[in-house]
Formats: sequence, structure tokens, C-alpha cells
Amino acid sequence: MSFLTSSNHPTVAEGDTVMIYIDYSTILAAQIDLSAKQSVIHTKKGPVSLKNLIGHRYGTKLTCKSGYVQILQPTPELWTKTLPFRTQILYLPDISMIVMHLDLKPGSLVGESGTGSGSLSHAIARTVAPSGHLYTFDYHDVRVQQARKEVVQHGLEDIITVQLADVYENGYGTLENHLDAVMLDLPMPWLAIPHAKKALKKGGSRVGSFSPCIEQVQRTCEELKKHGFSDLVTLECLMRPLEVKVMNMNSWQPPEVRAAGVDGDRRPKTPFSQISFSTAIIPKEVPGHSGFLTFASLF
Amino acid sequence: MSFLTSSNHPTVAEGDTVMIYIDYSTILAAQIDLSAKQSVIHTKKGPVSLKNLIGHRYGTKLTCKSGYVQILQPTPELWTKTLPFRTQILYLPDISMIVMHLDLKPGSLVGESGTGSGSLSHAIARTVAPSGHLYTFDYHDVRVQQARKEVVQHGLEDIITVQLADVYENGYGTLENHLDAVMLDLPMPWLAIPHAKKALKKGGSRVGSFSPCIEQVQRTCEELKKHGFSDLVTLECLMRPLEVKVMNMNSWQPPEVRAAGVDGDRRPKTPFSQISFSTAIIPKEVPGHSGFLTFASLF
Amino acid sequence: MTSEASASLIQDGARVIFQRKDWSKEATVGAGKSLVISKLKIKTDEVIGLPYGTLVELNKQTGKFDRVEAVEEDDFADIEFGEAGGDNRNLVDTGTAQGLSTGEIAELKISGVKGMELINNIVQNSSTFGDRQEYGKEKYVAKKKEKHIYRFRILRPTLRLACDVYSSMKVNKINHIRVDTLAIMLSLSNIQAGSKVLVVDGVQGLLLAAAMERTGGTGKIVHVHPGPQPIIPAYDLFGFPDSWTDTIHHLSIDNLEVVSSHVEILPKGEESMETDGASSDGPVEPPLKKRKLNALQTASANYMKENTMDALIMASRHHPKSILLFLLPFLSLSKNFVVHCAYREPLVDTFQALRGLGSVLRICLNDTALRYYQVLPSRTHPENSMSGSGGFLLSGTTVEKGAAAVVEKEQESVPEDGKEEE
Amino acid sequence: MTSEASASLIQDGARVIFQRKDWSKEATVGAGKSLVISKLKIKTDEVIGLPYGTLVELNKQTGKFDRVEAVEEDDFADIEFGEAGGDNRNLVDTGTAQGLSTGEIAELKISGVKGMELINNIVQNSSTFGDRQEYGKEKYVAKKKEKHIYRFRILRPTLRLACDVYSSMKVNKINHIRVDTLAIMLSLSNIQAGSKVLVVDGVQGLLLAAAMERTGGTGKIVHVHPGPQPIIPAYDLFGFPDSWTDTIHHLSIDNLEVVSSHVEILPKGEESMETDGASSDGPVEPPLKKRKLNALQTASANYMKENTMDALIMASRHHPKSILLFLLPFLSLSKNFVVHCAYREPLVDTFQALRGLGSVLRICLNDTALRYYQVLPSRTHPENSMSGSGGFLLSGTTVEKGAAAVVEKEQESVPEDGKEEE
Repeated sequence: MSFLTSSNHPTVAEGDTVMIYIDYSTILAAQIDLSAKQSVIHTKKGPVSLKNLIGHRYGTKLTCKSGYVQILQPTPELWTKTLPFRTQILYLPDISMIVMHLDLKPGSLVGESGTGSGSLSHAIARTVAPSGHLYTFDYHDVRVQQARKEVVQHGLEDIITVQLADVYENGYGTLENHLDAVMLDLPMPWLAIPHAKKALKKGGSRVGSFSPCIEQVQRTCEELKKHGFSDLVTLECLMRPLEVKVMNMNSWQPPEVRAAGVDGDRRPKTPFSQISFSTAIIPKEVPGHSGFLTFASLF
Repeated sequence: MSFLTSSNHPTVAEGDTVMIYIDYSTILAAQIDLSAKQSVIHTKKGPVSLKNLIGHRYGTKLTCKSGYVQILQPTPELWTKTLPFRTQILYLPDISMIVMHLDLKPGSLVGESGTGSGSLSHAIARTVAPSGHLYTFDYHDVRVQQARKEVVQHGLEDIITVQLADVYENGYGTLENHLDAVMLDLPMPWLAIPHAKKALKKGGSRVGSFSPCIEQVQRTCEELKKHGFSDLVTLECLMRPLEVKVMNMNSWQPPEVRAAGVDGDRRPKTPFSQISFSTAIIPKEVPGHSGFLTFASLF
Repeated sequence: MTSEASASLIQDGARVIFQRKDWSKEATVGAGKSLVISKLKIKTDEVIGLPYGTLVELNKQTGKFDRVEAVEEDDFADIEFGEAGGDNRNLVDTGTAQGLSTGEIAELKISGVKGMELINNIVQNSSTFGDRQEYGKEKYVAKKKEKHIYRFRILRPTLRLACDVYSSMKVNKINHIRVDTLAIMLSLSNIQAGSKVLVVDGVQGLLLAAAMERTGGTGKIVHVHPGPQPIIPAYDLFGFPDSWTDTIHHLSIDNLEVVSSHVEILPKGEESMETDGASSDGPVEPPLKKRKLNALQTASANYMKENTMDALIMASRHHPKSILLFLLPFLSLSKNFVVHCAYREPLVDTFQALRGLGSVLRICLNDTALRYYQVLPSRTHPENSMSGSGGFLLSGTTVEKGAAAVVEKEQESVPEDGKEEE
Repeated sequence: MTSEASASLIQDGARVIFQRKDWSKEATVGAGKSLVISKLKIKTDEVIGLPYGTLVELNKQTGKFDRVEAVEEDDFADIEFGEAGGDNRNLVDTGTAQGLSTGEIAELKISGVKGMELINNIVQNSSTFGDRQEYGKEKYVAKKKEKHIYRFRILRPTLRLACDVYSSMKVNKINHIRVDTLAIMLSLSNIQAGSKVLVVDGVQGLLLAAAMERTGGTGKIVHVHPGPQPIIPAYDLFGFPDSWTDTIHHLSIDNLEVVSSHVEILPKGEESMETDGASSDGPVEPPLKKRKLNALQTASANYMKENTMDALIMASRHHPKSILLFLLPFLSLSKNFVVHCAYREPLVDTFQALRGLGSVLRICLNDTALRYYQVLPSRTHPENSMSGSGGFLLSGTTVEKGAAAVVEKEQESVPEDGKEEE
């Protein structure tokens, strides 16, 4: 099924991309393709025959050799967790902030370079569909081929156009005064800024850039100002998962409490009672940095 | 009393610096000086006659016109909250990390530039006393005079030497292979690094630098490496106060709960019950950045 | 964003945002409409016909907006910042460093000196400015700017700008939702054009607006509001077309129980009769009740009884647990919910309740951090203060409860069923 | 740090830290002593006589340390990072990019190729390295370094290094105390030479070591330990002089109640007799009890009964509330306490209990954040992962409870008193 379909209790059909939830840390994406030779996915819960799923509702359980797996509808967020890495990818907090800060909504016309692994592309496509469009550019032929294949498999061919191009040199092709927003995820974003300016509508369009290093941000900001972009903002967004746990702690009992002990006149053997509480624990190690996001407007 | 005295229930004496706790957000420092004309401090709780405090224990309450104030022993932390600002000062988290990362302890010999408002100097003095020493340098004459005065008032004259000097140009005076640690809180710390190297002992001494901007850090790190410092680390340390509060929330009661309502057979008038819980609230706005701390070793 | 030329000019009746750095305000444009800025009431009709994106500055003398040209934030032509590492060695802050008196500044203001000019004036007259360290200078100028400049850009409302409007002054009204938490809620809930969205909004209509912006009037929204009437100024500030607004069903939380299958809705006017069914010995079956509702509430309730939804987002001052547990069955399978709360304890409670259900997968509790940076040549650093918390997010995905509907053939052949009760 | 030349050489019996980037290990130097690094047991006596600060690299072939010259972390002479913004346009990560097989790498290692050399070898043979984006390159090299380099600097123990030793592998043993939380605890408690410090240490003796480092053997420490015996490996790793160690009184928490004025201590050997006083109708007065203790515990308890302390620091797995409330009266007035806990809820409880006491001022609950940066030319950024939490800190200052001892003369003349019960 397409990433975009919305219907009550949809069922799995030929051609669908399905998400197979194995456990908290493992989710797999699979393409239901009856013509494919390889139609069995091997998971730690046992083999899953894809054919077997057709006609069943998303959200259903599938009993396997060792336990069960669950079949979920594809979403850009699940795709980000399952996609075949071709480059460093963007994750949920940054993707969410990009969509928000580029003011995307149904109908928006967006440029993206580079396509990379397509993690952001799916989130943009979801938001701008059905009337908007994403033009995504990558320099690398294999990545472009792969992205095009996924766009078709995911039912996004009306929303996403993947183009092979060097935006440093050639910019956004024939797009001129056309885009509402451009997102740069490039090693040298400053080289693409004059091209982005040309492709963007004037009067309030938006540009965004993602860079891991502060030096990239500094050059990008300088170049944005030089080309008349305004309202620059640079930020970092991090998300920390919290683990919900019930904790038990020994509570030392002072002498007066123990003297008035519960078990008759005898002092309790241990000077401790138990206190139990629910808490949300921050994991030992959390994401510390993905990259800096810079946004600006073009009037 | 000196910042360094440790005795049971000490009492206020002539010459002491006392801390007058007015309320959560207001603490004042005052010098008990019988010869001074101005011996009354005016607070929002009413006037406080300093003479009146002599002979009373620290930690005591003083009833004033409108409420009471409390008299506390001076500590470097209270001093940081009360000192007369002469420059941007360092606060608790950064001060604590500096003392820790410079490996300070009783006996350490330390260089500091600049002295500034003396916020860090007091914390260093506390830690290296009684056998260690702090040599602190500032370019600015008025600041040096003021710091010297405070050093005497606070009973730290055996621990701290305040010197008027331009460390960019002249370094740490005659100190050579003498210091266990040097701390730089300067606009251009890189200019002081060769001088710091000269003043430091070889074989594991420490240098630290505090800078608000990343460009300062970059130049400092380059210069440290150039001069053979090793084990560079750059960090930020922030502290967020939490407000402890008891919160009440309405809890909507689903129909089955309300049907089994407590007041006989009648459905309760309101569909809500109250849930109360204690929580620690992060304030709306918290410190976001003070500066970057860079530390390195010299072997 | 349409590309027609007329659409880029501010129309009579438009809802707009007056944006200043770190501080924005919504307004309606038109005759008789006004905007209050530091106690001055400014008529908004004079901006009709200006292009969106125009910069204006409030002239405190005339009480009107003057158009101004774009000036970069850090272009203080007359202010010498120098590189980071400027020398502050001669600076002593005596508290009397400002050269102009308050009275003189007031005079300058009254004489109509524009903001930037005024700041430069103050700076030129400050005896210590030249001596201040870079850091001090920045703070000094920022303080002056904050106080003296009333420059705004007039913009079309967006979710981002709506967050700006609420973030500084009214953030408690939206339960401390921050632009990043709202952004993540919209990703995790997978809301898109055509979605049927269940929105529990006790945050001024901000979630409602977000759901509408992202469905573009092509979906359906059931809006459960905490009071008897929907109070949705954050929604109203968008000025969505009426045809879009018609896709919303409002339902008061006071009436929420009527969507339960155990309650029968009576159109208002008929006599209400509460029947308390005699409780049997078996598993407690809530009694069938009758409730009278007005036509709109009836329509909303019936919509919920007849449809399953694609997404659930929620942010209110109510404890989330009981509401979420009650509403989850109204979601289709394999759909996502996201609940925001300013405190973590209620979400910890709710997390624990969900864990036992068996019908929810991928239950996650998250905290977010958002940090802004000043990026200027030689003066780059994180902003000196930051938002303490944007609240916490609890999310999950609905799945079928109970036994597996499908079994791998290699194991046993069980008739395909998949039709357990929802 | 003494300046004598001999003191800068590693002595037989010394406690030292083997420090690697992000990973340190303590060891005792001497015959028969060894250090285990990735399952290899390395004798430590060969480092005797080396100067502190010496860099050594573990030769996995000989199982011994080789001295090596200092090389800056980022000096990979043969690795072309280029500026940030290197081009990754030709890179496809196929998972087979590494040119050397695992077997080949093992061979290189066995043949005694040194760490840096090895990495350069691997990098040179990686078919994709040149194509990788800067970010990818860094990660690649870091991964390789982590795996292949066993280079250490031998250092004297300091609090900072002790935190390093525990921070990566054993951080749960010290309840997630982090270098910054420990640093702040030492500031807030105002511990210094000569201080009498009350330490409740359930964190391997790390707080005990901190109190000792900062008093330098010139103060007194009462150490309340959670089990029957003190378990203090973090203290032991410092190798403090025996004369310093003599300034510690150890007291088991199991015996803590004996310091109460209502308990009489009997030297061990005499018969223990518990007397339960008959409770009267008036305010409940705990009965006088008798407890037998061994000589050391008796000495510790008596020290506490006879002295008031200058500071209280505490970190353990016990709920802090009851212990803190019990110990607070043992502090002098105007002294500070700091309690660490890995969770916030117990400190919220304790905070609320303190608020009602009237004898504690400046009650603060704090959270800290610590962020490390990579600072390299054109490749500066915060580290990609960070510690989630260093725990929470509750602090306060003791003050006199009850009515004011001093009254401003202008008001009334009240005889100076100041001698209420503590």
C-alpha cells in the first residue's frame, strides 16, 4: 500500500510495502511482490512468508516459529528506521523541525539536495501530498536509481521527482521562481545557495540547511546573508527517550520509628523499609548531536 | 571571619564578612567594621545594624522591621552571588568544573588571569589553602585594587597574591616552572598560552580556558597543540534549578467509573476527579550557555 | 502558498503575524481592528495592500507603522564589535556608563528618531561601550534593542509563527508546547491530507490548527474540547477558509461519554431519562444510559460512533490517562497517537497503563531539547538562555489485541480470520 | 603535587591510572600486580621508574607495554580529511568497503604493527575512505581507533581521573555520579582543608576520596557506609597516606542509630539489653536503648556524639530522606549539605520534608548537563553522544530553628540570648 493511503482498517495487498515489527529494537520493511523469487523474510522470530499476509489487516499479529511479529502500515518514521543506509541519514527530531521550519503543508513545492537515503524525502512527500511536489536531487547515480525505485514502490511517484544532478554546479535544473522551500543536506551547502535562491519564489519562501560542523554553519550563514536571505535562525534539536521503571529503594528507619515498630514491642530486625516509586529514567547515553539546522526566509 | 575558618558554631566578630540572607533571591555581603561610618545595611526587611550582630552565632535569625533576616558564614558560592560586578563573572557550574579539571587540592600552586571580579579566585583559594597559593593577574588597576582589598577583608592574604600585569605581553611575572595549574579567563586566551607554558611545571600540570565564543575556543585549542599541550578536552557545563511543586490535575472519569459512582445510584455531577502529584518543574527559561571550558595537560 | 500576485498582498480581513525577533503577535487586518504594542493601540488597516514580508516600524510619535528597509540584525554600522577577544581591560562597570540619561533617550524617542538610529545614538554616547568586551557589547546592544526597537515583519500565519506568538508571553496557555514538540507530534502522528484526526485540545486550539494545516481541509477532525465551548484563538489566528472549518466536529469533554456504545443520544428537547441498569453478578456491564445533546454535539458524537480515526493527538490540562484509554478504541489499527503533557508524572502513569493493554505497540516516552545559536563572524555561541522544557511526549501505535490472526503456514493451517472485535 | 624529582617517577607500590581517550583504568604498580586489558593480563612492574605522564602502548604480541612518543589525536599523517564539506558524492556504503579482511588485520596485529600504523594501513586499504564525507571519515577512524589502539598515559590519580575510571564501564556502581555533579557537590558543601565532613557513601568510596582529597588529611571524616563493612575501591585507588586514612571514622548504617542521644553505646562483650521505655501520654519520647558495638564503631559513634560537623555529602542507593533528616542536627549552623541521587523522585520527597523543618535555608534541587565538543580545524561540533544524566543534587544550609536570637535595637531591646537548643 502507498505511504499515503488513508482508509479504515486497510488490508495488505500485492505491491504494498509492509513494516514487520519484530521487537522494540527491530523493525523490517518488506515489499509484497508475488513475482519475486525471494518472498520469505527470515527474522529472529522465524521465517515470514510475505504472500501469507495478503488480505489481512494492518495491525494484525502473525504467529511465527518463535513468538509472533506484527504487521504495520508504512510511515515515513518507520521507513527511517528500516531503510537501507546509503549515507548518514536524518532522524525524527531534525526531520520534524525541517518540515515545520520550511512551513510545509499540502500543496508546497519543495526542492531537496541531496536525496541521500531518502529519509527526509518521505516525510516531505507525506506533508506536501497530494497537490504539492518534491524535487529531490543527488549527484550520485546509484543513490538516484535506488531512490527512484523506492518512490515507485511506495506509491509516491506523483509526489516525488528524483533527479541526477550536481547542485553545486548546475543548481535545481529548470526550476526558477517555483519553489516554496529548499532543503540543503550537503557537505558544502554554501555552494548551493545562489542556485537555491534562483529556484525559490520571492516573497516569503524558506530555505533550510543541515550541517554537522559549526564551520559549515558559519559559511552557510555568511552566504545566506550575502544573497539577501533574512531572518536567519540556527538551532539544534535533540530527543531523549525515557525509560519508565518502577524503582525500589531501601529507606533507613530512624530509632524513634523503629522503637514504635509494627511487630509488637520488638525492634524490627532490619533498620530498613522499602519505598517504591515509578520514574522515567534518562538512558546512560543519549544522542548528543546530529547536526545544526539553519533556516532563513527569502523575500 | 575568614572564608577559611572552620570551628563549631562560630560567632560574628569585628572584621568579619557576613552574608545576610534576605530571601530566596536576595543575599547581601557586609563587612563588620566598627570604625566605618556606614554600619547600617538597608534591606527590604528593614535596617540591619552590623554592630548588633557581633557575638552572635552564624546561622542565627535577626528580627527586623518587616520580618527577619538570617546571618550566614561567607563561602565562595555566596560571595559569587553577592560580589560587586566588575566584569562578566563565572558561576557555580563552571567554577566547580575548573577546580575539578585543574586537579586543585590543598597545596596546589595556581595562576589565574584575569582576576576580574574575583568570583573564581575565592573558590580556588578555598581549595588550595592552607599550603597552596593563587597568583592572580589583571591588567586593570581599579580591579586589582578592589580585589586586593577583598582578599584582605576575607582573610585570604596568605593564599592569594593579586598582581597588576598584562599577561598577553608580560606573562606571569617571575613565575617559572612553578605552577601546578593556570586558568585563563581572557578575551584572547591564545596570547597567554606561551606565557602559561613557561610558568607551569612540566610533568602533568594543567591549564584551563573559559571562552564564550567557539571561535575563541578554536584558536585556543590550536595554540595549545602548537605549544605541546596534550589531552585537550572542551566542554560545556550547565546547571538547571528545578522547582518542586504539588500539582493537581482533573482526571476525566469514563462512563463505567461514573456509573459505579460513590454517591449512591446517582451519577456524579462532574465527570472529573482530582489527581495530585509532586513534581520537579524545569523553569520556563534556564541558562543556555555561559562559555566553553577547555582543559589540557602539560607533560 | 498560491503564486497569484494578489495573494501576496495583505487583504482586508486577513489574519497576519507581526513578527519581531523572539517576539511575535497576531492581528486581524481591517477597519476598526487594532493591535496593542506596549500599551499603544495601533490601527491595522494601514497595512492593507502591503506585500507580505514587508518590514514596518512603529513610530511611537504618530502611533502608526512606517515602512522600513531590511537591515541585517548585526549591521550596526556605527558599532565597532571587532573580533571576539576585544579588550575589556579598561572597563569598569560603574552603573553610570550610559552617556544619555533616561530623559534624553525619551526625548530622542519623542522626536521620532528611529530604533536603529536611537541605538546608535545611545551607543555613541556610552562612555564604556568602546571598552566593553565583545560579550558585554552584544548583551548591551541586545538590551537596548529589546527596549527601543519596535520593528516588525508582517507575515502569513504558519504553525512555526503561531508557536512564536505563544512561546514568549503565553506559553503557559499552551502548556509549554514548543515548536519542536509540536513538530515531532505531527511527524509521529502521521497526519496528512485526507487524515481523520482525533484532537484533544486544551491548548487554545493550537493542535486543532496544526491538524487543519496538515490536512488542508481535506480530512475530518473531531475536536474534543475541555470546556463546554471550544476556545480556540490559536486556531482562529490562521483564518482558515470556512469550507475547511466545516470539516471539524467539536465535542465537549463533558459529553465525551456519549460516544461510548453504552450511551444512547437523545436529540435535545426530548425528555432525558437516566436509566441505571441493575448490576448483575457477572462481569460488570455498564448500564445503557440516555443523554440529550444539541444538534452539533449530536453530530460530533455520531461521527465518532460511526468512524474510526487515523490519528490521535492530545494536549490539555486534564490527566491524560483516562481520556487516552477511552479514546484509543476509536483509532483504526496500525495508527499512531501522541500525547503531550507539561509534566512527566502523568505520562509515566499513562505509559504504565498502556503497557498492560496489549493493543498498543511502540510505546515511547520522550523528552526534547531545543537550543538556538548565535552565528556571527567570530562571535558564534549557543544563546545564553534557553527554554527549560517543551513538555514530554508519549506515543504509540494501535495493533490488534488478542490472539494472532495469521499463522505462518509452515506451522499450522488455521483458517484466515482476522475479524476479532476491535 | 610535590616538586621533588623522585616524586615524578612511578614508584613500586604506587596507585596509578592508565588513561586512554574516554576510557581509563586504575592499577597498582609492583611485582605480582597486573592489569587486565581486553582479556590480556599485563604485569605492571615494568612501568616502575617511568615518569608520570609517560605514554605506553600495549603490544598485544609480547603482552607488554612499549613506550611511545606523543602523537596528537588528530594527527593521522596519511589520512586526508580535508575541510569540512569533503565530497561524498561517489560513496556507496556496501558494507564491503574495508579493503583489509578481518584475517589480514589480525595478521597485522600479530606481526606487532603499532596502533596508529595499523589504522593508517587499514585506511589506506579502504576503497571508500577517500570518498567518504568528513563526518563519515571521522566516525570510521574513531571506530578503528577504538578497536585497535591500546595506548595509555600513566597518571597519578586525581578526582577527575577517578571519575573517568568509573564513568564508562562502572557508572552504575557510583549511581551515575558524573564529574560535573561531583565537582558541584564539592563546591556547594564548601569542603576544604580542616573541614569535619560527614560522608554517606554508597558509591564505592568516591565521595570519601573526594572529601579526603579536598581536606588533604587535615580534617576529620565520618564515613557512614551502607553495608556492615566499608567497600571503598574508589578511595583505595588514590593510595592516600596512612596518616590521612587515620582521619576517617567509619560507621555502618546498621549502627547509625547509636549516635542518637537516646541510645547508649556498650563496648562489645558486655551484655546487650534492650529497654523499651513505657510510652507516656505526652509527646512521644523515644526510649533509651543500649547497643553493643566493636571498638572502631564505638569510636566513630562517640566522635559524632561529641562533635558537630562542617559539611555533609551523601550519595547512596538508600532513600535519602530519613538519613538526611537524622543527620542534619549533627551539622553546625550555617553549614551546607549536598545529596546526590540518580532519580529525582526521592529528592523531591526529601525537598518537601526539608521545607517544613525551619532549620534549613536555601533548599535547592538541581539538574546538570555536561556536553563535550570535538574541536578540530573545520570539524568542530558537539560530541555525537552524551551522558543522559549525572543525577540530581539537593542542597541546603543549616540555620537556627525557632525564634530570632537577635532583634534590631530600633524595635525592642531584648537580652542577647542566642542559646536555643540545636
